[in-house]
Amino acid sequence: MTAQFLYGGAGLILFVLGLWSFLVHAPLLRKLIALNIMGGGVFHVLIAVAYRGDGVTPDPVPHALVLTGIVVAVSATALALVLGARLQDEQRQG
Amino acid sequence: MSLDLAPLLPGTIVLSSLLPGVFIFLVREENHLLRTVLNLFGAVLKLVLVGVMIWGVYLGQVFETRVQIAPGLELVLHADALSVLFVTLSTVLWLVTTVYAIGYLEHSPNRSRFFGFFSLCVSATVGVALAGNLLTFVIFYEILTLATYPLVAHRGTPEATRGAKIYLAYTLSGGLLLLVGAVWLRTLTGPVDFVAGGVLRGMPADMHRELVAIFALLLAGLGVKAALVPLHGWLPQSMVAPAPVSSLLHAVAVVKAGAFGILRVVFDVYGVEFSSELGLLAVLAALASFTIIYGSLMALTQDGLKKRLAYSTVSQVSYIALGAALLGPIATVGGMVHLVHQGIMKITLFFCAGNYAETLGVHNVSQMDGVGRRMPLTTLAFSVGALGMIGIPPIAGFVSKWYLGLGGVEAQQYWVLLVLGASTLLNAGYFLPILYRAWFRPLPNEWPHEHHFGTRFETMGALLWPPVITAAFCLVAGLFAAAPFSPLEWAQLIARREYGL
Amino acid sequence: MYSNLLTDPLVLCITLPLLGAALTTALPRHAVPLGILAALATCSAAVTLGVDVWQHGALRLVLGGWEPELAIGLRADGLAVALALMANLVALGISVYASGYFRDPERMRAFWPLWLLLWAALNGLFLAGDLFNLYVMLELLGITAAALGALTGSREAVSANLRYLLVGLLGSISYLLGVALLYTAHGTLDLGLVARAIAANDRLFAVDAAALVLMVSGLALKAALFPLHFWLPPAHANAPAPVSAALSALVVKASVYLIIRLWLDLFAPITGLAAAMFLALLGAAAVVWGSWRALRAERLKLLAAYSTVAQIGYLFLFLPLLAVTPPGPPRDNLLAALVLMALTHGFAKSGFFLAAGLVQTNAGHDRIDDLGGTAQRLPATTFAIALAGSALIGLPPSGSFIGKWLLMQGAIESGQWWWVIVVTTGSLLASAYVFRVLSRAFGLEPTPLKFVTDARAEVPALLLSLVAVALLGLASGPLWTLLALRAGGGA
Amino acid sequence: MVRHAECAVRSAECGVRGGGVASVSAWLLLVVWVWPLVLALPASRVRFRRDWGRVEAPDGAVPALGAPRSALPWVALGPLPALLAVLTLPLGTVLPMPWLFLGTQLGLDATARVYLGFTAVLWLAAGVYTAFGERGARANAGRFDALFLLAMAGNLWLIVAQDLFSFYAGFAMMGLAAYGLVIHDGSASALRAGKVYLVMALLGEVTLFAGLVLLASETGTTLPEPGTVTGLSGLTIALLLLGLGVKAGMVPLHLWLPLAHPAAPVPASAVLSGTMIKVALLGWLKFLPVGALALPGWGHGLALAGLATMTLALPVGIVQRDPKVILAYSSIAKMGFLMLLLGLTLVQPALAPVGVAGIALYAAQHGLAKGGLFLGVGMRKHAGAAGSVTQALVLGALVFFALALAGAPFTSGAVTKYNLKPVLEAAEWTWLGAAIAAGAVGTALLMARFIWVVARIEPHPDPALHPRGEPGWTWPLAAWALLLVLVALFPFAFGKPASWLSNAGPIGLGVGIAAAIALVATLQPRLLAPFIGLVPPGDLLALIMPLLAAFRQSGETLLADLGRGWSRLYTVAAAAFERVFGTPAGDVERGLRQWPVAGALWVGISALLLILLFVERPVVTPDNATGAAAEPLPARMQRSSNPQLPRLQPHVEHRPPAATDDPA
Repeated sequence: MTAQFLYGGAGLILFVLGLWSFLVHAPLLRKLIALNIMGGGVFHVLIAVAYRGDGVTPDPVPHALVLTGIVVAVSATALALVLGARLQDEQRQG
Repeated sequence: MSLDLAPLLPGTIVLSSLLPGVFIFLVREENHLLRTVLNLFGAVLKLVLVGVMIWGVYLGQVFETRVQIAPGLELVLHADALSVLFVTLSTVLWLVTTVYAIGYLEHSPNRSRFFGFFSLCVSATVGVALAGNLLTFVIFYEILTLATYPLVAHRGTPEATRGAKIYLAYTLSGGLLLLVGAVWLRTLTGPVDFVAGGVLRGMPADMHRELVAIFALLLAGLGVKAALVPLHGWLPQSMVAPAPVSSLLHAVAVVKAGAFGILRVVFDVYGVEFSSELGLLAVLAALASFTIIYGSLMALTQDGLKKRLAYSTVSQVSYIALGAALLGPIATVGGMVHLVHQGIMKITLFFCAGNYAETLGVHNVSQMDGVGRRMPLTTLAFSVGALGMIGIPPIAGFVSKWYLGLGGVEAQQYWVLLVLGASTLLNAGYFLPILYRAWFRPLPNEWPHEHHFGTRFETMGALLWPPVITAAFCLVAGLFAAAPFSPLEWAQLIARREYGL
Repeated sequence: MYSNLLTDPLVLCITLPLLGAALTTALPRHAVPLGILAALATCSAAVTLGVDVWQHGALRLVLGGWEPELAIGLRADGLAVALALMANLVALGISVYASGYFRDPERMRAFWPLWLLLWAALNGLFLAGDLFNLYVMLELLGITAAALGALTGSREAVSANLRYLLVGLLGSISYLLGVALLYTAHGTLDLGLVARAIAANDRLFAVDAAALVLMVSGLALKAALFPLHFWLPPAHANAPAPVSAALSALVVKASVYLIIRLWLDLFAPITGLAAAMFLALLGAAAVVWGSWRALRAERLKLLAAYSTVAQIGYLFLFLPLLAVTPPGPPRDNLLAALVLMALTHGFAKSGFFLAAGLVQTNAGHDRIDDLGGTAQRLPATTFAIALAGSALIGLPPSGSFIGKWLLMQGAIESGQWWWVIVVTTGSLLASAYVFRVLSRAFGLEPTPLKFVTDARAEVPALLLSLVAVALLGLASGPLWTLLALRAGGGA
Repeated sequence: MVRHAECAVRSAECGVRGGGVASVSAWLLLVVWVWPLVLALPASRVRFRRDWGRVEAPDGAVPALGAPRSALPWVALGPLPALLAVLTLPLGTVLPMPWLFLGTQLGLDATARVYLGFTAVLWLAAGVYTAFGERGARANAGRFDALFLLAMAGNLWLIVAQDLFSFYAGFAMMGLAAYGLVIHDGSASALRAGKVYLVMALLGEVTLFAGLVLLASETGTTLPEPGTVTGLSGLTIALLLLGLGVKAGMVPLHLWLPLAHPAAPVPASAVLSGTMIKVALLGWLKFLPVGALALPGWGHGLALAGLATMTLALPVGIVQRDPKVILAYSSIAKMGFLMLLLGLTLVQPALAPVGVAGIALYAAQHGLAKGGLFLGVGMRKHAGAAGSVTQALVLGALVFFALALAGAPFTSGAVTKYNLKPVLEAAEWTWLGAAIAAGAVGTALLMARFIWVVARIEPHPDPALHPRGEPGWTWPLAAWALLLVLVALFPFAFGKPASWLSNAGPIGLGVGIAAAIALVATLQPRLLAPFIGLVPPGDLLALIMPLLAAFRQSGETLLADLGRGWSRLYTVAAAAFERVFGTPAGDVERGLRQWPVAGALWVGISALLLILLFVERPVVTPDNATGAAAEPLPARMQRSSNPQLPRLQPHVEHRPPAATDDPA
């Protein structure tokens, strides 16, 4: 039980730290990493929720959510990187 | 008129100008004939339909178009005696104005746009006239604002756009106040239709303060269009519009819609006796009287002919409000009948002003020396209109003035006579010098910008006959005021129904 | 069961655009006809769905045969159908417009898949029945929207849409955390079940409240509620016209829809007047500030973008009124007015943006002060702007007139008269900015004898504006019936 | 009040009800005033159809008015139906026309018949003079003729009117058209006279309007006659007296009269002085309860006003230079006398039969004589060369008219005054007889002064005015002779023989004094010279004008100041507007887009939202809910907040049966 709380609490802390970093640091890459850390925090929480006790099969739903969430996060990060790269190209040219 | 068609008639009357208007937008600019045909078709059709409706209403038949736009919100077009008065006025004058406008805008650009909005404008006016509840009234009132804006801005000059902006700023703000008032009233009463004698009499006393505030909102909203001082600022500014638009603003549609709204609110929403109990009439009367005097004083100082006429409108339209503000059927008759009389007189004056401008390039009073010799028929019409405005019998204006005065006395408000007297003198003060110049001063060597139309008359026929016809209306409305179906008789019919006599 | 699922309009609304997106990706040369085909198909599916719901009442569908606690659920009640219908009609208009808009084949090929994906996400969002599904759709929507917005490739567009993307991600993550908390507390994601659980468990108030705040503030970021609207004007103003239309009219609206759903459906037991009042205050600030900025905007599309900020603000004004109005006709009126204003804004703003795009393509710029001649040359477009503008102001007979009427009525009835001042101020400012544009059409520029006519571009703009002005204003009665269809049971 | 109200909204039913049966001949009463109206169109000689584009006279534009000569003497034809009506229509003819105007009733009673008679004759004479006497001499003849006919129509209309609307309409029409006659010359003095006339006439009309409104309200009828107007309030009577007093030249409302009558062309002066000012009396006879009610206060007031009018007008008139000004003052004095008589009649209703008839006849004879005198001045100036037989005859006739006006024995003046003796004798004022005698002496002196002045006029006929052997002055002289004959026959038609010799004393005295003064004037012209022109025409006006000018000046200054203040205010406002909207908007949201700022706002909003949720954790209390419903608001919906939270009931429903029916 405490492990579950620890895990979930760590997730929340990750979320807050990521948020802080996202807001404070200007470079795009740092922002993206921060966003991913926030996402990781949320996933931690979900994984913690899935825990139903030792030996009991964990709740599959949060797992599914986390998997989907990772996919979404990856694609979003990719798009952000593309846009950032284009912006940087233009800045170099201009 | 079979009963089945009765519910359709009011709606059809609105559509009879709306649909041609929509088609006119699509007419190619150079297709003069098609546009004219559409214009006149709409105008004549509407006239015929209104004729049918007059007869029906006179016989006590009910014409009502009811469309639910949302639960509890109904679009009601209802023909009662008061609405018929206004509908007839705008329909008849619209026909005349259309003819005039066709002549006036002979060679100007953007005619399809102009006539499209022109038709929309009249449709909205008729909608205002036929509105059977406040919601419907507000809707058409706002559409009227929108449809008129392009007409005021039509010339496209910086002054025109400026005038149009000022017009819009005033009327839209007023419209919002009206809207708030209407909504507020609805929260107190629920959906109610206009009913002769008013609907608010039974409201409990603890709500009277709210009702007074609502009245203030409604009056402020309507007062903008009715050009009650200090809400009149837009009217002299929108003088930049072409003459037919000025006629529309001053006689057919806009100003009238405001005044008509005041009549509706006082008589058919609050009820005149209830308004009096709430002390609203005294305020309205004071406002109207002040406007009458102020407008005339301002008119005295104007050299621009149309500006002078505009301030004259400010003054004269408040006669209508004054009639509504005096408790008693006689003053009511005076106010109602002035709705028509002011319309026909002022439209005559504006037509004439347009003729002077188009034919001779005369825009200012100081340039009008001798115009009576150069343009006798126009000036004759102008003289009839001006003398009518002063209140010289037997022209229509006197009839209004008589009933207002008599109504004031019957309501024990003797000061009304003072106001009327002062207004008469001031009207004479700004109209008679014009007539003097026109008829008694010698011709100038050259007109500012003379234009020959190659006709046997002083100007183009489409410009000449409309003012002559409306001037004849002024005379006929006065001379045969006591005859059946005269505006006066109709106003008396309304007053009888309002007061249940 | 499968054939049933495949032909179910509820499913088709989402699968058809997805299919279209796949096809246009696979056959980029035929992107336009395929895209139009997909658009038509999707739209007809949405209309079929609408008819279905109208006839049979609210629908619900569970995919994959799972228990409701677990499954991916779709549901269509009156509110969802109303918004989905609007979104699909607007999207169809945008599709027709877009088919002629992109001259660059590269952009055109990129546009269609992304656009159809966005469409699918939109429909998914309106029709999703569970919280996680909503999250996925929300993310998909945010990503495709940002990608579409950056389609012009200009610096401003890319940087603005990158910001938009980041904002969207932040909002989604916040939302997801809220979902996680809810699942922690109640062990289900189904909207209906969660709602019941929240109503039943007073003990879990703290978690619920935290989840509500995370979800709503995340969505508020995406919905550009003042002062979180900072990203919207540059992003919407720099996107290609059809995309701007979709972003302003639909994408933002989707987030608002979700907020309304959560606030009124899910969290109704724990939301109080104070919180609603707070959101409404932000909305009021949005109305005034957005309108003011629109008035001061120098470019037509920037004006439209700020106008969106203001229009979104109106929707939040309803929350405190709904909070104090007991169920019954007055509440139905308020709800209908809320939806009506959202719908009207959807139609009007898309019409406005499409027309503005046409102006921009013809004039080569969209600086308002220099548009005189263009307005003369494009009478139909100017007319569309005028119609859309009067709907934005809330002039009769537009739908927003009825909406504002009912809003003010509700405000006065519930004693919160101050919203009336906000509404009137907003309307006045709106008329000022709309007529600032329209007055350009009456300048002295010579009227050309030949007008530019481009039916493919003009007709959608005109029709969308016309719907906003005439149809929604004069025949909004069915909306009440539709919104009443949440208790099910059919007609 | 209710009855009046109903009447006013049902005028067709209870306004004018046929007082008598209208015969076909009664329609003549309509023709009486419509005919001159109709004639005004051809008389104006306006050509509406012309080719404005091409035909331009070499010396500039050809005026549309008064260019060609008219084929017929339209102005002279105007009064013919009126004459016919006087001669043929029986007394008491009534023509009710409830559909016309606000309910018209035309009729012919005794007073109206007398008025119609002398008015028509005088208009005829003046019309003939206009049509023939100065043909071609006048520029803008068409305009003059049209206005002349309009004024004529108004005058005749108000005489045959029995309802107050028609009276007022005729009154206004006459008054306004007369303005055009007064300023016809276009000279500076005429314009000034016209301005004074117009302002005062309008003031009078407005006052009369107010009086008539009150009258209609207080009596409930629009057909006033002495029997029905007994319930008038003091205000109404005062307004009626003042309103018509302007027209009657009641001191001090007479200011316009000595200016306007001389300024107008001769025929216009004749009708102005001869008929138009008399309508005031007609109005009073219609609107005041003469004979029905004793009004001692008002009667004495009116009588005193009349006396004051006489007292002022006679001496001021004597010192004038212009014969027409002298005649104008004589008219004022005579109106004063008539006011005195009317006032006395008002005091004693029993005298009404004698008084009313006497006043009407006196008005008639004065109108004819005064018209003759005015026309005579014109004849004296233009008809024939100096020393010709015509001029001698003219001078002789003028002396006769002057004697008649002064009331010498065997003249109409003496006879009509004799008829009114009972009224004067019944007065309470013992000194009245002496005052009347003094007035008679004064009148004689005034007439003597007139003859003195007119005899010295140098006739200057302009042969160029009568080319191509036109009738010239034959017709005008003939018309004038008709007047002369009528005045001469008057005493024998309307007077008892006993009256023929009356009034000899004062006249004799007056003639004697006049002769003495004439002697002095001939021998020692300088002795009397300072008196001539001592008082300018319009007397009191000279005192009032500076006041008005000062008032106007200060008003203009005030307005200018206001205007300046306003424009300054406007400039400031415009500058502020320009400051805001003239500068580019800029991008004020740049700061907002900084991530730390935006993030902080977001976090802050979230936190606040959370706090608010916790602060107001809803508690359902039935008290509140019922409290709201119990608020007594009968007609409105419940409006206070209800904390019982509403919700959209989440509803879970599986696919409707239709889906499952479908075989998979």
